[in-house]
Amino acid sequence: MAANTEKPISLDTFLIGLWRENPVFVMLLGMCPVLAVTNSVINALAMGLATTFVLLCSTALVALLRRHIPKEVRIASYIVIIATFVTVVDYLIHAISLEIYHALGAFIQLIVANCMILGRAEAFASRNRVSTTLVNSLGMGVGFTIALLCLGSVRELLGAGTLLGIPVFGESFEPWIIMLLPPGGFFVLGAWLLLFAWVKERQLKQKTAGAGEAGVHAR
Amino acid sequence: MGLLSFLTGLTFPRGVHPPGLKEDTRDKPIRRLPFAPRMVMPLQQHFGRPARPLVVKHQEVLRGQPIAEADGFQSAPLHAPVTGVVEGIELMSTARGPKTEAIVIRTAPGDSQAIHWAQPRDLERLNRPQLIQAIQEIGLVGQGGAAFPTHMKLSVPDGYDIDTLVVNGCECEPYLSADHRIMLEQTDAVIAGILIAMKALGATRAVIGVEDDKPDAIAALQARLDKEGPISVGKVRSKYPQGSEKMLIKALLRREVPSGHFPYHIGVVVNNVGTMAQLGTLLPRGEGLVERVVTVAGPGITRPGNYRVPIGTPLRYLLQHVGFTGSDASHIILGGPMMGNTVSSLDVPITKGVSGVVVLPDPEEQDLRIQPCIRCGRCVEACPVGLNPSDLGKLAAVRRYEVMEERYHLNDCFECGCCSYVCPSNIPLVQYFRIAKSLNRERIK
Amino acid sequence: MAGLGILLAGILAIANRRLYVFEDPRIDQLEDLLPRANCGACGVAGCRPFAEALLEGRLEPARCTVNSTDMNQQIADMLGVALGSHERQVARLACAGGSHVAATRARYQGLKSCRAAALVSGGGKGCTWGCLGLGDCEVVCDFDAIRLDRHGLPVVDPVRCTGCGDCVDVCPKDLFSLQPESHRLWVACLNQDPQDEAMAHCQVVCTACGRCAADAPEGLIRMESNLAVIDYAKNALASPVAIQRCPTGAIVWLEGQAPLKGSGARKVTRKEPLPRMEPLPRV
Amino acid sequence: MTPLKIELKTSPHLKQAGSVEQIMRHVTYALLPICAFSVYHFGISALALLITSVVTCVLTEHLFAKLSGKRSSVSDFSAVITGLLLALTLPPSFPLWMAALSGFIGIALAKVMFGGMGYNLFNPALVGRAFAQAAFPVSVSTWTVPGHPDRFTEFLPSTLAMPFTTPAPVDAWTAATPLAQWKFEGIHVDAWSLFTGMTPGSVGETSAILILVCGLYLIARGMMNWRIPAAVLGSAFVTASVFYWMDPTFYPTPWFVLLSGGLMLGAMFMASDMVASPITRSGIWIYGILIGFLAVIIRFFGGLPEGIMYAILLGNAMAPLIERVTQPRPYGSRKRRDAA
Amino acid sequence: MHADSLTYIFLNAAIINNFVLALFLGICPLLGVSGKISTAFSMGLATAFVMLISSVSAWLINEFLLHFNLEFLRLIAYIAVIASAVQLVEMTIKRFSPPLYRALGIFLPLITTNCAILGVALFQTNYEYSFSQSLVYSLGAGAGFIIAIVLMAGLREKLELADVPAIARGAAMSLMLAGILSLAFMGFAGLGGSTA
Amino acid sequence: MSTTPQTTAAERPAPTSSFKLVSTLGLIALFSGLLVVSVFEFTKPYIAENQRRALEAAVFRVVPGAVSRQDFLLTAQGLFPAAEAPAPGQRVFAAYDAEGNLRGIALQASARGYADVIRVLYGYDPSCQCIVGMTVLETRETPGLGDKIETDARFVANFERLDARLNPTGTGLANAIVTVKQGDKEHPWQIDGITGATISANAIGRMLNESAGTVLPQLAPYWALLEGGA
Ligand SMILES: Cc1cc2nc3c(=O)[nH]c(=O)nc-3n(C[C@H](O)[C@H](O)[C@H](O)COP(=O)(O)O)c2cc1C
Ligand SMILES: Cc1cc2nc3c(=O)[nH]c(=O)nc-3n(C[C@H](O)[C@H](O)[C@H](O)COP(=O)(O)O)c2cc1C
Ligand SMILES: Cc1cc2nc3c(=O)[nH]c(=O)nc-3n(C[C@H](O)[C@H](O)[C@H](O)COP(=O)(O)O)c2cc1C
Ligand SMILES: Cc1cc2nc3c(=O)[nH]c(=O)nc-3n(C[C@H](O)[C@H](O)[C@H](O)CO)c2cc1C
Ligand code: SF4
Ligand code: SF4
Ligand code: SF4
Ligand code: SF4
Ligand code: FES
Repeated sequence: MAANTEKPISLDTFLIGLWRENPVFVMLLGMCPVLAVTNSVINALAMGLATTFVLLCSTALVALLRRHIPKEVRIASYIVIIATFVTVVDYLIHAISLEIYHALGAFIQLIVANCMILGRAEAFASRNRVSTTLVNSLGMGVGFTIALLCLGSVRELLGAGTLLGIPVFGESFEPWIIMLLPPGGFFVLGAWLLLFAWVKERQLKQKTAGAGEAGVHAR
Repeated sequence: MGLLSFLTGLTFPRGVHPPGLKEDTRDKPIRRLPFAPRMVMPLQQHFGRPARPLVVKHQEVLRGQPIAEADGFQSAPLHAPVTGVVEGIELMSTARGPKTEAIVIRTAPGDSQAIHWAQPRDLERLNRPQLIQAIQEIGLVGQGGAAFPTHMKLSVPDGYDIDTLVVNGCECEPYLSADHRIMLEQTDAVIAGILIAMKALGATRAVIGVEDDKPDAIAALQARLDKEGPISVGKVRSKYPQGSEKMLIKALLRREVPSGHFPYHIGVVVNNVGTMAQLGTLLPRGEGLVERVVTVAGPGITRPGNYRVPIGTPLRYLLQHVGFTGSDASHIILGGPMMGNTVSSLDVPITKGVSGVVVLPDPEEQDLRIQPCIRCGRCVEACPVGLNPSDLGKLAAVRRYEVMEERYHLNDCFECGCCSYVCPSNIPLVQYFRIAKSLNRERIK
Repeated sequence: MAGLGILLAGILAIANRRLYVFEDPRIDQLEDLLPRANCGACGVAGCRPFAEALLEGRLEPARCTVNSTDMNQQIADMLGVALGSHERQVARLACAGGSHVAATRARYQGLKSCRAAALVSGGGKGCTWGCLGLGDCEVVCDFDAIRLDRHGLPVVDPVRCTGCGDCVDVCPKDLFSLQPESHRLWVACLNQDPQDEAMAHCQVVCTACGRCAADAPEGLIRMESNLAVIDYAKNALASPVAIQRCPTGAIVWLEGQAPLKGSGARKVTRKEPLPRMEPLPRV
Repeated sequence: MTPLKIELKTSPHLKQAGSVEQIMRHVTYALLPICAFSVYHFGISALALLITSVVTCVLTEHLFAKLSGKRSSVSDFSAVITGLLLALTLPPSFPLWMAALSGFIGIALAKVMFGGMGYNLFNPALVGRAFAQAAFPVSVSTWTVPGHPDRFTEFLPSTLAMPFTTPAPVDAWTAATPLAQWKFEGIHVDAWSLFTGMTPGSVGETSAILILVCGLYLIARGMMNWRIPAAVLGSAFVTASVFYWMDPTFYPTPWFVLLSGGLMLGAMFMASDMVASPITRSGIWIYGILIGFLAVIIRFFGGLPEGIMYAILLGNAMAPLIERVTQPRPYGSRKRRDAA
Repeated sequence: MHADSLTYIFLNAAIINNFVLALFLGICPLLGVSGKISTAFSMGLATAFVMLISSVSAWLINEFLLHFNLEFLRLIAYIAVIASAVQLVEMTIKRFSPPLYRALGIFLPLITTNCAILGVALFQTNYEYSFSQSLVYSLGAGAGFIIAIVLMAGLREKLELADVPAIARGAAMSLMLAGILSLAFMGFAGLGGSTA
Repeated sequence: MSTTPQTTAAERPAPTSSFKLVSTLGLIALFSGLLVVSVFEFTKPYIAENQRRALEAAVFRVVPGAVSRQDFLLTAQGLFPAAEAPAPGQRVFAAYDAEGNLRGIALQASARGYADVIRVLYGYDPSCQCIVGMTVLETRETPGLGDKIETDARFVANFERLDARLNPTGTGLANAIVTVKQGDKEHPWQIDGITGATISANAIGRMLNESAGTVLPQLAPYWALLEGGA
């Protein structure tokens, strides 16, 4: 079974995670870290990189071992593998910067619970070659990081008037503190989703307007 | 509760207070309407199966003569309202919409229109089944609106004992005053009818429920009744829909008819005072039901009043007779303004169940604009059944009809219209519920 | 350390073992090939049940009328069964009385819904049998197969129509029926009024004059309650001959874009609605 | 002989007087005296705030109606009410640009998002206010003295802050509200000043008597469900009494609780917004009692001196659940309790 | 109220710093399983239950790991043991109480790896809570989760009948709702500790 | 052709043997364990170093002039060097200058602020009997508002020389440390508050008052020990 589902590497393998199946904006996976750590760009970036690292390592390992892991224990194995790499990242960040470690708090360890990673392991890595998997995971990771940055930049910009800690609007800017607070996280993510929905609707309208009769179509 | 109802009068919870608007008609004695040149007798004027015609084209009929027989127990016979000639049995317009079969009779001009047909009986000697059969033979159906055959209502299924006959003299609909006049002018007939009905039911007591805006009717009835006797008068509050049988039972007896059941399940039968008056008049004489009292009122009518109208009179004739010009009115309603239906054609006949004809002017266009529900809660405060019309209306708007039935008790709604009446957003709630019910009924089928 | 690992592994292995449930993966694959319209036209409650029914061999792939034939063929190939055949059914409307040919007697004010209007004394159209033109069928059709034309008469797009029957259920005047596509001879009227009255309400009414019955092969058309009725059991005999002398064009031949009317049919040139009939209170 | 035009319509054919516009117009009328008093009280800054807030709310509503191609619902006055109430709950020195932003958020986020008029799950004015509170906590808790002699000639310095900039400090005008005085300094303001409203506070919350009278007007006209304010005020009073009884030296008197802060305004005009409250009768009582209780708990034990805004929002959030468990018992269904 | 008191720990996890609305744990189910009140409530109960189990197991594991100086295995051990414990419980329920299983069981596998569960375990370890504190903490977190998801479901059910603009339907709407809810919950900030 | 598609036995995977399951998982777990252990061992010194540096930076910040530190534990039985303490207790960081003279001690204090518990480290100089520095260790106060307790220079300046003298009997502070409204500071033991973040500022005052008021009297007998610590 596994053999014939393998996909060749293509640009799409990478791009799919960036946009069409963007884990945050489209699949709505791993929302907790997305909301919790994006009150500044630097945290968002750190979280994105950490997640990407775990994603890459664990899916690569899964892809490597895919033929040796019996079906029955595959989820359990994946979880153990993921947890291992999360622990590794946790210690690495701790060693690199105490500040970021404190800022991200428990959410580094909670990467374990990010369904995106398990989902990739299960849906992609277990059926594809290591190289393809790596490309796909990289796409997903980058997509995830970009999404985090989207949130982080808006929240930092409005919530503190800075970007990466550098003041952008000058001294007299009055920060919107709500952006750094929990409701701000929800609102900003909601606003991004609205924006995408709006863009999609516009595109759809143009498409249907151009294509004319579309024949039988279902809801 | 007891103290409260002592202070406020017997009634049910919630409901609304529309203006009475009965001043134009309630003091005018019942007058007779002339016979129209052509009478239309739909074979189905009652709840149940249509009657089967007994006459053929060109046949001459006498006033009061049976022209159609009941098709089984769940049906009622028809009697010729005039002496004349049968023009045919044709598809004719009715108030409901679809055309149905009707016997059309051309009135014989100049003929004396006395009742020429009767089958008098000694009521004392009849047992209960015979009594019921006699009632069926006179073609009596409920005069309160639903036109449910009276003999069916009075023959209670085995296993149920009726302790109380409730007689409905509330007449809570604005404009209408036919029952009011009947109680004043035909007090004896009403009481006679009640006694017959009690006998048919085996009931030991009867309560006549009358709204407190008709003190003269209450006085007239009480004057004829023995204080200790089995029949009493219950004064209930003027409130719409006090006249609905379920609400009246609640007000008078503090009992509730369980959802999906009928009053007889809790030992009660409800009849309209008009029905009782007809019973008391017709049954001893053995005559058929050929005419009824109809209130004709509304801003479009120059001679409003209560008329004794031969069944089958076309609306066009009736309106013309009461001086309707059509200049400032366009809603022609059979029944009262709260529950009645507008008709699309003046060709429809007055049938056995029509208690009033109300003609109203066109409302301003802006008053009809539908706005979103603002959840003011007035409908919830108004619904006598205790439903949530606001949610029901929203569900209907997104066509979730099953949910309405399963979770929101749609089928308990009896379309009294209180909710629509109070809604400031002009949401056509009752109409929504009718659509929902009709679609749900078909789905089950 | 490894001991701990093995211990956990053991627990997990057992646990996983217990959790294992088999579900045929082909159900998902089939569902992917289906349109997921969940319309029910195939006779089961939705696309997934249909997929299950396909797998069990209870239904043929062609029963899905929404899917393209290509896709159904793919399904058939995947399952290794024959595509099956199923004569396409489309919805047909038995009324031609748009606002330019059929009169209105009373104006209906209220929800824009045929259901609602029909409950108010029939809706106010002169012809009590005819289409009210408020478009419940248009709304209920999930496939955009029904559009009201500018006279308020529903027009079915036979390509889009999947024969789901929703319009049949919703129409309060029971004007829709599902007909095999091969039924080309069609009486677009249900009015049972006698000729004069019918003509007064609508210009395209079937007056039961009997000419179509006379011109058609014996027994194909008969007159019943002031209407022409086609016996589709004899559909093979049907041809456009029957429509030629119809004076109102109530009987049509359905082929190509617009329904074909006979040459004897009165031409309707009016575009705007008929004025409202205004019955005077005179007798 | 005039021709007859027959019209068809479903029953009922009679209609009680009153429309949505009419209700909303009367609410606006009822708010006007409060606005007038606030302008007298705080001067042109308050006036500017009221105007800004109303204009933003109405424009926002109109803009989105345009965008979505719906009929503009501006004419029904509901956005005006939202604007007025938002301004009435803000401090007089609140910068206009922040007020405009809050008004925009209130309408766009809490009303348009949910489908507009009649569908909002939360009180739009309060969502705007809560947004302001969380976004600009300093400006929203900076209070100014009432009745300042220069109030009709001079704007408060912060009022006219350039958009998106930090407002200038208003030290010369600042004062603490009665609630903050109690909470942070342990000072009890006397009930009479509270009753008449000669205290610092939000633009429209200071005069309890005026709010009471205006609310009673609406109740008398049948435009407002009296049960909500009654339940909120009653429950706040009872809760406060219990605490007062437990420790009269620490907790303020129940009268102080009723008359200070935004409780009266909230109970009368904001909790009573029927769109976001339960529709059933018992639900309304539960909702009101809950709001009153939460308001007092947040006041006494929370981080902030005032809790009515959050209490109402929480009440709004719970309204669907409350409504669900308090559906009226339909006639003839099995009885919950025997009719006595 | 003292910050270590059980009452405070409970209230803190349940409302003051609501697990979902203030700490962002368990957002996936909040967005995904809040369509209907009944489902949401079952999901909430099941989650609360799993939180309890995971809190207890985590406390035991932590003691064990600390004893052997194996704290670097904490995360792996937590997730593995919690997952297994939940599955064992699931099987037990399935076996002994089919009605309970039907009500809650179907959610159990879904929940095992959501962050709120792991969050309880990790946070209680970080706070160095005692056994009873951990227990109360997990109960509070569970209550907080139930409150959030049920409120959300109530609001969403009501919205089903609203005229929500097309582009706002779905996740965006849920997020905005969660945002407003979280705004409302800010009213509880500082509850129980800051009166002068 | 039959309309029922056959499901061949091959499509249904045969259950794998338990041994294989356990061994696979065991191997994976083993691998994980090894990986984690090595990373742990590898990062351990870095992390420890990081933490030490962070702590020292904090201690040296609150006790100006200090360059080295020594940890003590204040337990019910008295003050002991951290390594010899018989029971857990409050940590006291003694800070010394380059010459080894005690420059002061650093103590942790905490109290509930607006959002959650605020934890600070403050320095006490026995020579002036005053608090000479304060740094926030942990806070969840509102960014931009409550966090002024660490960012607002004017507020931080309060702790350059905050009077914390003991009363004559040595049982408590001579003057309770309190936070007053911004601009109302009159005495050296008062903290000038922050408008708009009253609650957070008050919390600092409360925690310092409580901590200094309880710990300093207990430390009285041990100053010699602390001084000799270096
Ligand atoms: C389907 C149906 C069956 C009924 N069966 C009985 C019956 O068995 N006994 C009875 O007393 N009334 C029966 N009724 C009559 C109702 O109780 C009621 O009197 C009648 O519908 C008119 O009531 P209304 O004008 O309040 O609608 C029946 C009514 C309906 C619609
Ligand atoms: C909303 C509503 C209002 C009614 N009002 C009256 C009324 O005022 N008077 C009346 O006799 N019947 C009224 N009825 C009909 C009664 O429920 C009941 O059917 C009738 O009294 C039975 O008597 P009958 O069978 O003799 O007509 C009303 C029904 C409904 C649903
Ligand atoms: C979103 C929000 C966050 C807040 N954060 C803090 C805070 O971190 N620290 C604080 O002391 N007060 C905080 N407050 C409380 C208010 O600013 C409070 O009114 C103020 O502390 C009272 O101080 P004042 O008397 O100087 O106005 C916050 C309020 C809100 C609405
Ligand atoms: C008694 C009453 C109170 C109201 N209170 C508010 C309110 O607090 N906030 C608000 O935005 N609208 C209020 N409205 C207006 C209206 O209900 C509101 O604009 C809707 O919430 C918009 O859908 C109120 C209306 C009435 C009748
Ligand atoms: S019409 Fe139905 S829902 Fe409306 S008030 Fe009457 S019974 Fe209630
Ligand atoms: S009366 Fe109308 S506006 Fe008021 S709650 Fe009912 S349906 Fe809504
Ligand atoms: S065909 Fe039926 S449903 Fe369609 S518009 Fe006409 S009446 Fe309405
Ligand atoms: S609703 Fe009618 S027209 Fe539309 S697809 Fe179904 S059968 Fe065809
Ligand atoms: S990421 Fe937290 S529950 Fe999914």
